[in-house]
Amino acid sequence: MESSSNSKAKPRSEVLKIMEGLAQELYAQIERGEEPVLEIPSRTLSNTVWDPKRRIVVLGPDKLKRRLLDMKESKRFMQTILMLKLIVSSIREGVYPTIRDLYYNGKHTITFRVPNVGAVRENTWDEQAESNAAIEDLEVGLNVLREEMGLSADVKGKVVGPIVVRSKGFEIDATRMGDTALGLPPNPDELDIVKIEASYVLVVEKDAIFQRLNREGYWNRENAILITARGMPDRATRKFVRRLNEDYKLPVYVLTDSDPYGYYIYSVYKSGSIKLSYESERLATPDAKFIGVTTSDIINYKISSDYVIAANERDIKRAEELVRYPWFQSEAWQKEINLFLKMKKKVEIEALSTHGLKFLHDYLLEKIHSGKWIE
Amino acid sequence: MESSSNSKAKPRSEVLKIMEGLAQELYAQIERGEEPVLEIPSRTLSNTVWDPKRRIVVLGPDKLKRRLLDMKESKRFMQTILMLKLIVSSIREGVYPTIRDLYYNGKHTITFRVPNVGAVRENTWDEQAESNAAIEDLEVGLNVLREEMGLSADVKGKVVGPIVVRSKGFEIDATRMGDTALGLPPNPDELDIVKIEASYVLVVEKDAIFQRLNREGYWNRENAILITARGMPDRATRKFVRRLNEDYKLPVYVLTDSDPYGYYIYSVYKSGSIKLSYESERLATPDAKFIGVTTSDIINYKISSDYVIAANERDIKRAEELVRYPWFQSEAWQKEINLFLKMKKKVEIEALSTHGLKFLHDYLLEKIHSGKWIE
Amino acid sequence: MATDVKFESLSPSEWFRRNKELAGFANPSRALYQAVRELIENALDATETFGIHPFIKAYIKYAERDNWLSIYVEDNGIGIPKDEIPNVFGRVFYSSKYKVKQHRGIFGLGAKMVILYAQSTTNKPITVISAQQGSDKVYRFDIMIDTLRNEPLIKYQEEWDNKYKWHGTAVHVVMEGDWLKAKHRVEEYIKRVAMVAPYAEIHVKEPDGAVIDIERVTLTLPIPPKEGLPHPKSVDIEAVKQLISRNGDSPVSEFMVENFDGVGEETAMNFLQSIGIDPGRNIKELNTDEITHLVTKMREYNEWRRPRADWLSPVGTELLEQGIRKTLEPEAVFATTRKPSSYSGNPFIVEAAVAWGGKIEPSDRPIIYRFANKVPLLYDEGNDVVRHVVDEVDWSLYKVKFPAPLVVVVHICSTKIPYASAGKEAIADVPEIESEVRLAIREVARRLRVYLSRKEKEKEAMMRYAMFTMFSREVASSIASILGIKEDQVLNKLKKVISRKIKYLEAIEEVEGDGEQQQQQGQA
Amino acid sequence: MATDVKFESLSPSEWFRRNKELAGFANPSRALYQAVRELIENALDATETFGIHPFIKAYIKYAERDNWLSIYVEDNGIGIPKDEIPNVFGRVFYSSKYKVKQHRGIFGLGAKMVILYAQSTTNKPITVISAQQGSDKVYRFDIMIDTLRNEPLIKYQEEWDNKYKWHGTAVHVVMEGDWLKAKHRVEEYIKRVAMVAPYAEIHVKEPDGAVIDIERVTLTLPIPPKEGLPHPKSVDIEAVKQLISRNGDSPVSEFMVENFDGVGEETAMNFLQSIGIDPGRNIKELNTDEITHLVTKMREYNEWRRPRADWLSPVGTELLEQGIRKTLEPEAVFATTRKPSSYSGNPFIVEAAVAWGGKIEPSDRPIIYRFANKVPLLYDEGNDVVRHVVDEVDWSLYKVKFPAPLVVVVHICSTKIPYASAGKEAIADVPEIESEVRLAIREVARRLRVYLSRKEKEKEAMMRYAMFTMFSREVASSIASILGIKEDQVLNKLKKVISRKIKYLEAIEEVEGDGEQQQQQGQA
Repeated sequence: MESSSNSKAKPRSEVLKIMEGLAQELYAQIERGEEPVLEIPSRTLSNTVWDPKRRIVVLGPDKLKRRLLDMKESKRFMQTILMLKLIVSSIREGVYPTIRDLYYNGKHTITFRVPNVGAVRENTWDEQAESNAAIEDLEVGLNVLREEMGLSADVKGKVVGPIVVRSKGFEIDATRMGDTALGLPPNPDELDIVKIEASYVLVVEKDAIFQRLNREGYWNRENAILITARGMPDRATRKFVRRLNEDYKLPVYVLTDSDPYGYYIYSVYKSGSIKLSYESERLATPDAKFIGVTTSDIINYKISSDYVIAANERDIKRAEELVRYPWFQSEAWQKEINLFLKMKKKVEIEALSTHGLKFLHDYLLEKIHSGKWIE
Repeated sequence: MESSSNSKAKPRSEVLKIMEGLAQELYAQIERGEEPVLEIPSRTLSNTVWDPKRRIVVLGPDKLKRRLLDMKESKRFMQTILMLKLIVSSIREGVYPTIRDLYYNGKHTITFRVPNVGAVRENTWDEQAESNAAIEDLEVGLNVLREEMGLSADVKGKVVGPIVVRSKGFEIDATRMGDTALGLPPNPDELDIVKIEASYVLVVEKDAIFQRLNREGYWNRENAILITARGMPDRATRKFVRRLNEDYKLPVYVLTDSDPYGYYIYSVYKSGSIKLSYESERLATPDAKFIGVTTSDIINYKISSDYVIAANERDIKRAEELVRYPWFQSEAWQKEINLFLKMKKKVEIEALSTHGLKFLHDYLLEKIHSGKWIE
Repeated sequence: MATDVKFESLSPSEWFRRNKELAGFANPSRALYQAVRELIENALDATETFGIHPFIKAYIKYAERDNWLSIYVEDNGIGIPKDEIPNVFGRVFYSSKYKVKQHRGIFGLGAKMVILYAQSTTNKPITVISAQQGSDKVYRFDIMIDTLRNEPLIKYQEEWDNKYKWHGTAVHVVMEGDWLKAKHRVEEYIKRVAMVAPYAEIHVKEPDGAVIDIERVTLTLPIPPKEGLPHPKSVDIEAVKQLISRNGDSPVSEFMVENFDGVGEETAMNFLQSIGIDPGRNIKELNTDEITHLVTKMREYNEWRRPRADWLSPVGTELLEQGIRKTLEPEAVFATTRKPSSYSGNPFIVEAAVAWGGKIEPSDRPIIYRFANKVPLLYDEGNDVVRHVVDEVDWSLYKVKFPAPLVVVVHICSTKIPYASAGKEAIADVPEIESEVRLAIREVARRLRVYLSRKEKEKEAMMRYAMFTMFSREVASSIASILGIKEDQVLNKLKKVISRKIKYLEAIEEVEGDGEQQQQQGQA
Repeated sequence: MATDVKFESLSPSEWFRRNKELAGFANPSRALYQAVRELIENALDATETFGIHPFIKAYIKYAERDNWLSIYVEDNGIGIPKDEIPNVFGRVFYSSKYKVKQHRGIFGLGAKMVILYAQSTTNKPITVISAQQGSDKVYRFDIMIDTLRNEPLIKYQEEWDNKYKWHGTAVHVVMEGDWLKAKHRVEEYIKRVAMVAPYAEIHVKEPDGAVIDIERVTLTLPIPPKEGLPHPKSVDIEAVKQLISRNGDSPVSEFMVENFDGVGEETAMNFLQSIGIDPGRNIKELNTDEITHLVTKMREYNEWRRPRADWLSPVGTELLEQGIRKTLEPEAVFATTRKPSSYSGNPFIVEAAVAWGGKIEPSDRPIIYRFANKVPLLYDEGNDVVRHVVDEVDWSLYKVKFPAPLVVVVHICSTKIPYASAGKEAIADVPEIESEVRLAIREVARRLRVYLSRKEKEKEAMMRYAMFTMFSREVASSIASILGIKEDQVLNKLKKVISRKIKYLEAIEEVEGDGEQQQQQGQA
């Protein structure tokens, strides 16, 4: 299962060839009378490495050998190859299944009669987590993203602001959307960016805040691209933000609630998650800056204790994880997270409204233009 | 608190006058030495009436009198008037707060010293549920929707297909979006529909299925408008679907998973919920048709028991509620829900992929063009 | 070819020496606790039962060997006649308490077990000093038990002039024991004894220097129990046969009236006729089968008068409240003493109290203090009828929401306490007792509810005034802001409306409150 | 002015008649159960202890009144000498069992309580028929107890020729009882007795017509216990004084060797020198303080030999397994009899067994059967040392995942069972016993683990073959589909690879399995 290190988007026809190649390789092993073995970069925590230059976590050099004839790995091997077949078929048929489609498409029961035990029945997979893991194995093992394989997924990302894109031959101008917004496609690498004249990108955690800022003319005044993914970003939105930053060098600012979940959302835009580090190389925006709301804002902006929420167990636990992330080792972030762990208090973006309903704008301008972001 | 029965959208200036009128009326009561009383249509279940002609639930004639000087109602009265003030201010300042903004904007602690007891402290509201209830009181009491008041909210709705709209002077052609989609605005009544040439509207529960159908060219072949709101629809999406049906007489077809939650999503598009019946008049699409997936599809389309999920307690409970809803009294729906209650089985849209990844298209065409929908 | 088996007979004291654990002397810590307890209960029985305010000293010290303890308990009771002292302490199954009458101890075994345990572990005699009321002399005996013969061995004897007119009994014993393990039990026991005996003064010195001083809170004493007769429902054939052989030379009817409680002449006649025995026959003439018949029917017959409670001595509502107030320091306490009742011919009385707030710590369910014949029951609560009843009660009906600072105290006194086990720590689920316990707890719980309701109502009225004013300010401010007028302009007008409304509401509640009170009396 | 208090003395039988509940005769249902139990235990003690295979008949019937029951228990034991029959049944604290030796009953109280309860409730004598082995005559006595004197009253007496050479004892009694409530207890008791006595034949007829027939499974009998001497760590001063007064006319060292277990001449000399008593002095000459000193030191001294276990009679591993197999019908059973151990000078032996599967229903924790001196303990399990130990065990170490069909049986035999309460239903947490129970349970649990492991491994090997084949088919089908070739073409080649691999894996396991077994032996 050799993989190229090329990180540019691959057309579906190329992807097909790579996948067929894997099947050929396995067949060759079997013909030689060898036990079929898949070699896949290990996705364990111990093989997840912080690359300080690129400021993302990447998979280390460890590879695991998955054997068909090992009780612990046999089923997983079968699942990976079954998924290989399903995706090959979907490319050949020109359809764009979701990962849930593939789960159902591949799920069936296989049986075998064993003497003294009776019929043994086993599902190819029971939970979608298993078929998803098979997809991840293929992504990592073949170095092909699921978007490149043409899989469909929920896309939450919406964009407005000074950018013009082309999709399937149509140009869409995101300055000319009025109160509506441009909904991102599942594979934003396929978008051609026709024109882009923005000063920066503002990523907003909350859809309703995105709507407010759009209606209140924020991006127009600031010449900024406004993006939201309603909470935890999906892969397409992350890919798109990364592209704006990497290809067009636009600064990216992230606005979330002040709580470990908000920090984590920022963290996902910035570097991905440790668990899914294999995605980071393609999806992360290491340059992304955090403009708030921070824990120290509670003090600096005199947010009354009435609007502050006590952190719960899960918040604390998450913050204790965050503070150890390699990309949160900057002095500023260490200070913020430790302050949170000390105060154990959270606050929402909307709490800024305690200073009036227009205060949000003042806050954003101060944070962005006076360099009060952290990263 | 008199309300007009006009259901057309009101401009924000007119809304302001209505709201100021309420304050004047209360002040007049106080000047006469009377106890201030708000008269609001009762939103209790017993005052929720099925209107068989319009096929929606509406509020009945019952009104409740909320008194400032009644221990059970005093706080609620105060909250309603506080919210009145907050919204009046936002209109006057030209901002578009979210309901969460209003919650924070109005939340503060009021105190009073009582002899022998000490200082009594009380928050204007503790939970957002309380400030939301105040907004609902105003909507019902003044017959003004929150969208008309200019409140911002999460909007999940996305559209593609043969429709051209104008917002703030910009025309957006939803046939020219490629793989992207048109994200709906918080108040879709403010959209001008410039051109609309669709044969029907297909509402899809799941975003990923929406993406598939878009990429696989469904709406183009079918000349249909494709809409999703990612699960339970928000108010803006419902309002927009209703408008397409009411003003342009487009048939609306809804595709969800086969489970009581899916049926309930359909039900919300069609008639709203009993609890929020005051919205129905503005948001419901009584003509909406359900094309599946139905429980009898499990049998008719031979979906193997491997892909069928056992219903849980909550599903059963929800189905037992649905079967009593006035808008589910048609023979077809009674048959479906009772079949569900008998079989206790659910199935997802994606389970159709067991018949191949292209089968979804065949399924939709058969349902829509052979009249196999139910309503 | 018969197998050789030897038989032997044991005296009661030898038998109990070998089976100490059956009387609670299982190990050094348990034995120490049990010894202190037996001696203090004897002291209380010797005082309050005879109208004397108990004044008890209990000194526990370490003795000459590591695990030896010296226990000294002195009371100001009626004392023991000189000639009886050796037998009372040195003969198992010798007692003044084998009567139909409420005692703390009843087995006639406690003091003897203390001696048996002491002499088996330290080989030392017990020292008893006693003087009866008005006695010119004070007597001292050092006693051991000859276990083979179940007889006292007098090791030393002395008497002296009773210069200070002292009366009472003092006992000194040295025995093996484990103070560290027994300390908590002993202290908890003393604390609970004080709860139901607020008229007692108890001074305890512990080996580690700690001192417990229970002061007298009241001079009122409960009325001492009288000695009574057995009730016909409570006897067995053997007991009746013994009565016949002792008092049996009279017509059956007369025999019944004289020897049993609850039997009048008419009842006796009716009963005897109904079972076919001639009332005029001499009781002596009845043959075995006839006696069997008589007794079997006596136990089944339901027309006897209820057993009298004269031989019971409840603590009394007032003393119970005082005792609880002193030991728990609650905010409020409500106690009740129920009317006498009976089961299987044994009279009993249930007393109950609830204590609320104050120094009581809130807990997730009611804390229970149980007493039987004024003896605290410390262990095996889960098996006790009181715990079962308390757990069944729906406390929310009485305005109690847990965690709550609630203590429930239940005292059951009877000529025969039906223990659930020989451990004497839990009372069995006898339906008659269960029912009385339930009624008693409900009664005091209802009074607790009235108390809590009143507190709540007063607070409510204050809160209403506060709320109206607070919310009116907020409303005035909002209206003023919308209309662009001054807040005071709105508020002042609103305040007038408020004060009219409040007066109106108070008038209404006056009327409603009366209604509620009547309803509660109806339930009680 | 002395208050008038009357004192009286009670005989032991009168005292127990008044305090029946202390001996387990608290109410009609409990008394019935207790009576059956006492009589069956006497029957077992009269047979197996003397090398006779028990053959016991127990007939329970309704008698002339509603709540009267007749109980008849007959054994084929050694019988009772004619002259002793009245005392054995009619005198409290008269027994052949006051010895250092394992018995079921030990208090010498059971049979007498049955009579006392019967005569108190039905006024009928007990009938005893007995013949010793080889006796020419069979004797019958109808006995009641004179409770005032603690003496037997012989109501009727008869003898006849022993034509059939019968030997044994039969007892018939009529007493008040509640069969409906006692039925379940009695049946459970019989079932459990059978579990530890598979050599016994027991026939029970119940009043409602039900019959329990326990057949003999084996002719093997456990070795009967011998009669022994007390161990120096287990005595108290009183007991030593009694020994001295009986056997005391010899040098102290000789006295010790002859009267105590575990004391050799050398040990006695060393001990006495270490505590400063001249071994050559006559024991009679020791004064009180010296005796106290002697006994106190005897109990503290740690160099005595362990107490002998000759006077114990465990069931034995084989009999225990047979008994369990018969009563529970499990899939597998593993039992062990531990070596003798001792606590406070009392020898004891722990036996344990685990039974698995078969007719045992799965439950959320192990089902426990407890025995003390072959007597089943039915109640108060939560207080028992066995329950505590079983709950502490991490059963997952032994491959048991709950719910599981697991029964744990523990039998503790000793000359003195340390009961946690006078109810005699739970064994106290004595550290020495706890440790032995833990070791015994671990030992049988380990054997269970080996058994379960083997079963598991066999299943695993089959499963592995199945999985490899199934998954290979799926893989072959997928590869064939992608490459556009025939599935069989891929599969046939794969199958060869599989069979090579499986042979290889089995070879490896052979080696690993040996290693595991060695490790387990190391732990045992």
